[in-house]
Amino acid sequence: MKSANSSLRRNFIRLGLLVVGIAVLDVALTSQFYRSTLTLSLIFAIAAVGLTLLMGFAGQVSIGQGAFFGLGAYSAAFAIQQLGIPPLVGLVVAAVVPGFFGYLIARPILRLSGNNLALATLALAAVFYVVATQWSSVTGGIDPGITGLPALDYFGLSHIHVVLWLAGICLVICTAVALLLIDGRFGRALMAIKTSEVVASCTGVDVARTKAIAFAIAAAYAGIAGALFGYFLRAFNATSFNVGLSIELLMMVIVGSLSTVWGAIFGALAIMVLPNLLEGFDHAKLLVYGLAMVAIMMLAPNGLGETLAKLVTRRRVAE
Amino acid sequence: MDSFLQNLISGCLLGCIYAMAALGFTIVFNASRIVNFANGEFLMLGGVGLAGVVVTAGLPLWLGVILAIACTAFVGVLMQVAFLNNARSADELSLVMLTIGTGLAIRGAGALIFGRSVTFVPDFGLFPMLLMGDVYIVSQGIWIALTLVAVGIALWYLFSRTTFGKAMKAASQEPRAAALCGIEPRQAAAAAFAIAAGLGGLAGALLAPISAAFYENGVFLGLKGFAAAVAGGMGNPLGAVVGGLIIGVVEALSAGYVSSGYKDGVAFIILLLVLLFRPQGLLGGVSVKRV
Amino acid sequence: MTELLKFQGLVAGYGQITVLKNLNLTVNSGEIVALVGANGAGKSTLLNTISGILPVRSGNISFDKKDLKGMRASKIARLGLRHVPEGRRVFAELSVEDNLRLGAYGLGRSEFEAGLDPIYKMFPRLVERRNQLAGTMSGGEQQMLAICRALISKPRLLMLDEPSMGLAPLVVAEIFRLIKHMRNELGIGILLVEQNARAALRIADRACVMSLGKFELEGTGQQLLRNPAVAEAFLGGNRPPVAQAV
Amino acid sequence: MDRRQFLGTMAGAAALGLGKISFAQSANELRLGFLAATSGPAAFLGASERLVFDLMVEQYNAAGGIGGRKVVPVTYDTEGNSTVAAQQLRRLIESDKVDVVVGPSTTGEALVLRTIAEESKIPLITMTGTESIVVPPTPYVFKTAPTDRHVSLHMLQFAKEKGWTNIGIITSADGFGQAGATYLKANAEKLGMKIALAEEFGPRDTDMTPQILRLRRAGIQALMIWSVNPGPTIILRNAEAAGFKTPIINSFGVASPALLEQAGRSAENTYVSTMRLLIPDLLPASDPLQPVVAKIAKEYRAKYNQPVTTFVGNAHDAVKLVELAVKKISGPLSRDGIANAIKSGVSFPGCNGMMAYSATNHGGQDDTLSPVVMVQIKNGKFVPA
Repeated sequence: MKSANSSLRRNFIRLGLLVVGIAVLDVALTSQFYRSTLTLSLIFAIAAVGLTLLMGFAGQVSIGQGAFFGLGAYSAAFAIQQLGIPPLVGLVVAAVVPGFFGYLIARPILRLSGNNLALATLALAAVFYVVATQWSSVTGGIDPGITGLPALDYFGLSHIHVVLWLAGICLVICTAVALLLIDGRFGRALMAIKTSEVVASCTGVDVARTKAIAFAIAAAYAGIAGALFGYFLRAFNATSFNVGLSIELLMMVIVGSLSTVWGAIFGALAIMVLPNLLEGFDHAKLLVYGLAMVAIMMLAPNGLGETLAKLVTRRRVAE
Repeated sequence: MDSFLQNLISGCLLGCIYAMAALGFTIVFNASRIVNFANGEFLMLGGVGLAGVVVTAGLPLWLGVILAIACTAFVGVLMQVAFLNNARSADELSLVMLTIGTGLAIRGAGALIFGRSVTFVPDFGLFPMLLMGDVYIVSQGIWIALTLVAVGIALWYLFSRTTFGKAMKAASQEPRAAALCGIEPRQAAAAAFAIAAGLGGLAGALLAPISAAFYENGVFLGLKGFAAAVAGGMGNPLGAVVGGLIIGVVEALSAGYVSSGYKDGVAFIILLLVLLFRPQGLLGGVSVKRV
Repeated sequence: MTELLKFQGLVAGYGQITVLKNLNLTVNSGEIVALVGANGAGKSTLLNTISGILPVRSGNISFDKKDLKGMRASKIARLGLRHVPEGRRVFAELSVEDNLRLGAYGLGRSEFEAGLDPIYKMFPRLVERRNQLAGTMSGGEQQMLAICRALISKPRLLMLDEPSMGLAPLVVAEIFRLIKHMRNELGIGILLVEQNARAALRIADRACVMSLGKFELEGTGQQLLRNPAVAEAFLGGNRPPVAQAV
Repeated sequence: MDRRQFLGTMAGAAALGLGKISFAQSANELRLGFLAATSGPAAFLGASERLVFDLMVEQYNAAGGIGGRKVVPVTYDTEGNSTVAAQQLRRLIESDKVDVVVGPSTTGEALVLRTIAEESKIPLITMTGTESIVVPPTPYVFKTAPTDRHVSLHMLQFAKEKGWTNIGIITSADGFGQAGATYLKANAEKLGMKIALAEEFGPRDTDMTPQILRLRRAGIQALMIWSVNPGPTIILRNAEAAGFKTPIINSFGVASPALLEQAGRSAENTYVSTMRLLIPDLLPASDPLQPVVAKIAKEYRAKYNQPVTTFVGNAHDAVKLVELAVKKISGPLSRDGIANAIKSGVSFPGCNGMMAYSATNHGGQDDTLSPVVMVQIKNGKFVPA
C-alpha cells in the first residue's frame, strides 16, 4: 500500500508540473495559433483520459467516444442558449447528460467484448452522427448547426485565454479524479475485470456495474471535452462529430500509451500537433499521416509515449 | 405495390455491393482474425482506379476492370506483407489501428494518384435495361447481381472444395498447428488479403458507373460492409451476403417509406440490434468450443 | 538406424527469458527418445524450438544433415519432421477428413489418398466420422486424429507433446500401442514428451530427464526407470503401492 | 521518466511556439491569406477556387503588384473541416501575419471563422452563399457568392413564369442541401407556390429511385434538385430510367461542364440555375457582366487547359474586392484599413453580379441584377433558357 501511495504522490507532483507547464506555455506562446493548438490538445486530452480509464484500465474498447463528445457539446449549447444556464454550469450539464446516457447504454453494450464491442461502439458513433445531422430543430443539422455561443471573456481576459485555462483546469481536475479512482478500490476492481471477469466476480466485484460506471465516466469526460470544444469555437455543426472523431480519440489513447493517464495527454498533444507538422506535404498530407500512424503502430505498439519514455529510461540507466 | 417492388430491387442491388464489401471483411477475418478497417478503401481504389484507367487514360473498359482488380489485390498483399506481417505486437487493438492507418494512407495515395474529382465511368453495357411496367432494373444492376452470384460460387468452391481454401481456414483457427502441417500462415493471410482486396476492387469498379468514383467513398462503403459482415455473422461468407442484402433492402425501404435522411442510420441500428441480441450474427452458428 | 535429428549447444527462450540452456541430443530413425521432467522444465519449449515455432538463439541444429536454424515451421514440417503439439490442436471447424487432407498439405492428391487407406484401416472409427467436424469428437479421438494428421505425411521423425494428457487409461494404452507400432513397423524416429513418465520410460529406447532447461540425466528407458532419484522425483518412488495403482 | 517525457514534450511545444519564423514585414507588400478545402468532400469548390486565386496573384505580381505592392500569397487547405479551418485561420493571422484572408468556401466553416475574424479583427472575405454570414453585417466579414436566397428565388420565379406552381424538391442531407431546402421552402411560400413533397438523400447514396418514385406519385409540375455532384447526376439518371417526365431544375451546385459529361443523355432538357461563368461564350453582349466573365474564363482555360467552373467566380470576385480595397489605401496597409476601405464603398462588375459593398451591404450583390441565369441543356450543351 505504501508504494501505491508514493506513486499517487508522484502522480500529483506531475499534475502540479502540468499546471506549471500550461502556465509557462500560456506566457511563452505568443501566437494565438499555437495557443489554440494547445487549447485543443488540452480539450481532447480530457476525452482521452476518460477513454484510457475505460480501455487501459477496464480493458473495454470504445470507438464511439465521439458520440458522447458531440452529446456534451450539444447539451452544453442547449443549456446555454435555450435554458439560459451560465457556461460554467453548462459544463456540468455536459458531463451529466453523456454520463447518464453512457450508463444506460453501457449495461447492454458491455456484455460484448473484443471486436464486437469495438463494432457496437462504432455503430453508436455512426447512429449519433446521423441523428445530429437530421434532428435540426435541436442540433441545427449541418447547416447552420449551433452558432452564436457567447464569448467567455471573464476577468478582462480574452476568450482564447479563458478557454485555455478552463480546459487546463478541467483537464487537471479530471486527471486528478482519474488518478484517485485508479488508486482506490474502484481502480482495483477495474484491473481485476481487465485480467479476468470471472475472477473479478468471484472476488465480489459487481462486474456489470463497475464496467458501466467506467463507461459512464469516460462518456462524461468526453462530454466535458465536447462542451469546451463548442465553447472554444463558439459555432460548430454535426460534421465535427463524425466517425472520424471517435477514431481520432482512440488514436490519441493508443499513440500515447494505454497504461497511464499521462499517455492519453501525450497522445492528444501528438495527434493535434502532427497534422500541423505535415502542412508542407500539401496534397500528400493524408498519405503521410496514414503512413505515420502505420509506423507508430508497427514500431511502438504500446504507444509512442510509452516507447519514448522507455528510451529515455534506458539511456539514463546506461549513463 | 410497384414502388415496393422497385424499392426492393434497388435495395437488393445496393445490398449486393455491401455484400461484396462484407465478403472482403469475412475472408480476411477468416484467414487472420483481423478486422480490416482498410477494406472499404479497396472498393474506393477499384472505383477511382477504373475511372483513371478508362476515363483519364482512355483504355478499354475490360482492361480497366482487370487492372483495377489486379492493382487493389496487389495493394492488399502489400498491406499484409509489409505492414501486418511485421507488426511487433499481435495485439488485436494495435492491429486494428494499423489497418486504420493503412486505410488513411490508401485514401491519401488514391487522392494523390487519381485526383480528387468525382468521376462517372460508362456503364458496362451488354445487358439491356429490364422494364416490367413501372419496375425496372438498370443494366449495371444486372452486372452487379450476376457478379455477386459468380463471386459467391467461386468463394464457396474455394473454401469448401479446395485444399488451399481449407488450409486458409485452418491457418486462422490454429495458426501454429497449421504451420506444423506445412501450411505457411503468412502465405494464407497474404492470399486472403489478395482475394479480399481484389474483390473490393471488383466491387468498386462495378459501382463506379452508378455512384461515381471518389477518393472519399471508402469510408462509407467500409462501414456499411462492416455492418453487413457482422450482422450476417463475422467469418461466414453466406452471412456476409445475407447481411449485405438485408441492410441494402432495409435501407431502401426506409428511404422509401420513412425518411431518406435517417436511412444511413438504419444499417448501424441493425448492427447494434444484432450485436446485442445475436452476437454471433444472423447466420453465425454456435462456434465449436475447444475442449 | 540413421541419424535424423541432432542438436548441440541449443539455447532458446521467450523474450528476455532463456529457457533452454545448452542442450545436446541426437534422435535416430526407429527409436523412441522420451523426455520426462516436471512442469516448466522446458520440454514443450524444446519441441517448439525444434519445429521452428520458437527461434534458435544459439547452437547447431540439423535434421537429416539439413541446418534447421532460422527455417520456418512450415518448411521444417515439409522436410518430414512433424510435431504433434500439446492440446492436440485439431482444426475444430473442419471435418475429420479435411484435417487429414491438411496433414498431407503440399503432397500430391494421389499420395494423400494412398496415405489415407492405411490410416483408415488402423482406425476404423475415423472412417465412420470422416465427415464429422473434428471439434465435436471426444478427446481421445481428437488425439488420434492429431497423430494421424502428422502420420499421413509419412514423416521420418515425429515429436509428440503430452499425447496422453487428460485421456482415459484405455485410450492411453491405445496411444502407446500406436507409438510402438510407428517405431516398430514404420521405422519412424519418435521424440516423446510425457507427464506419465513411467509409461514413457517403459517404451523408450533412450530417455532424458529435463529440469530447469537442462538435461539432468540420460540413459536407456530401463536405466532411468531403475534410477532411485528418478523414481523419487517422477514415479512416486516411496509412495505406498495403493497410491501408485490409482 | 514520465516527467522527463512530459517536460520534453512541453519544451518541444514551446520551441514550436517560439521558434517560428518571424517574417520581415515590408511596407511594400500585401500579405494575402487564402483558405479553402482543396481536399475532402468540399474539394470540388476549393480546388478551382485555389487555381483562380493562384492565377490572379501571378497576374498582379507580373504587373508589378497591386498599387505597387507585391502580393505575397499564403494558402492552406481546410479539408472542409471547421476545426481545421479555425486552426488555419489563426495560423494565417498570427504566424503568417496576413493583411486579409479570402475564404473559406463552405457555410459550416464560414460560421466558425466569422467569430474568429471578429475576435482577431481581420478582414475575411468568404466565398460562401449563406446569407446569415453577412446579415446582420459584422465589421470584418464579407462574402462574394450569390446567396442561397438569390438562387432559390431565381429557380422558383423561373418555374412560376413557366406556370409550374406545384413543386417537388430533393436535397442532399448535407450542409449545402439542408440550407437549400430551407430557402426553397421559405421562398415558395412567399411566391404563393406549393412544395408538394420535399425529399432528401445521403450525400453518398447510390440510388435515388425510391425518392423519384414518390415524387412521381406526388403529381408535381417541376422538380428542383439542390445538391452537389454526384447526387444530382444519379438523380437525373434514375429519373430517366424511371421515365420521370416532369421538368427538372438544378441549382448552381452542379453548374459545371462535368454535368454534361457525367449525366449525358439523362440531363437533356433539364435546367440549371447558374452563375454566368458556366456559359462565358453565350452571354449576350448586352449583359453588363459579359466582359468580366469572358476575360477570366479565357485566362483560366488558357492557363489550366480545363473548363472553368462557376465557383471560380467566387474566388475571382473576392480577390478583385481585395484589389480594389487595397488600391484605395494610400498609406501603409492595415487590417482595419482594408476592412474600412471595403465598407466605405467598393463597386465593380464581378462574375457573380454587380458587386456593391458598403457599410450595410457586406454581401456584394446589389439586387438590381440577378447574380444567376437559367440555362437549359439542349443536344448536350448549355444554352440560355
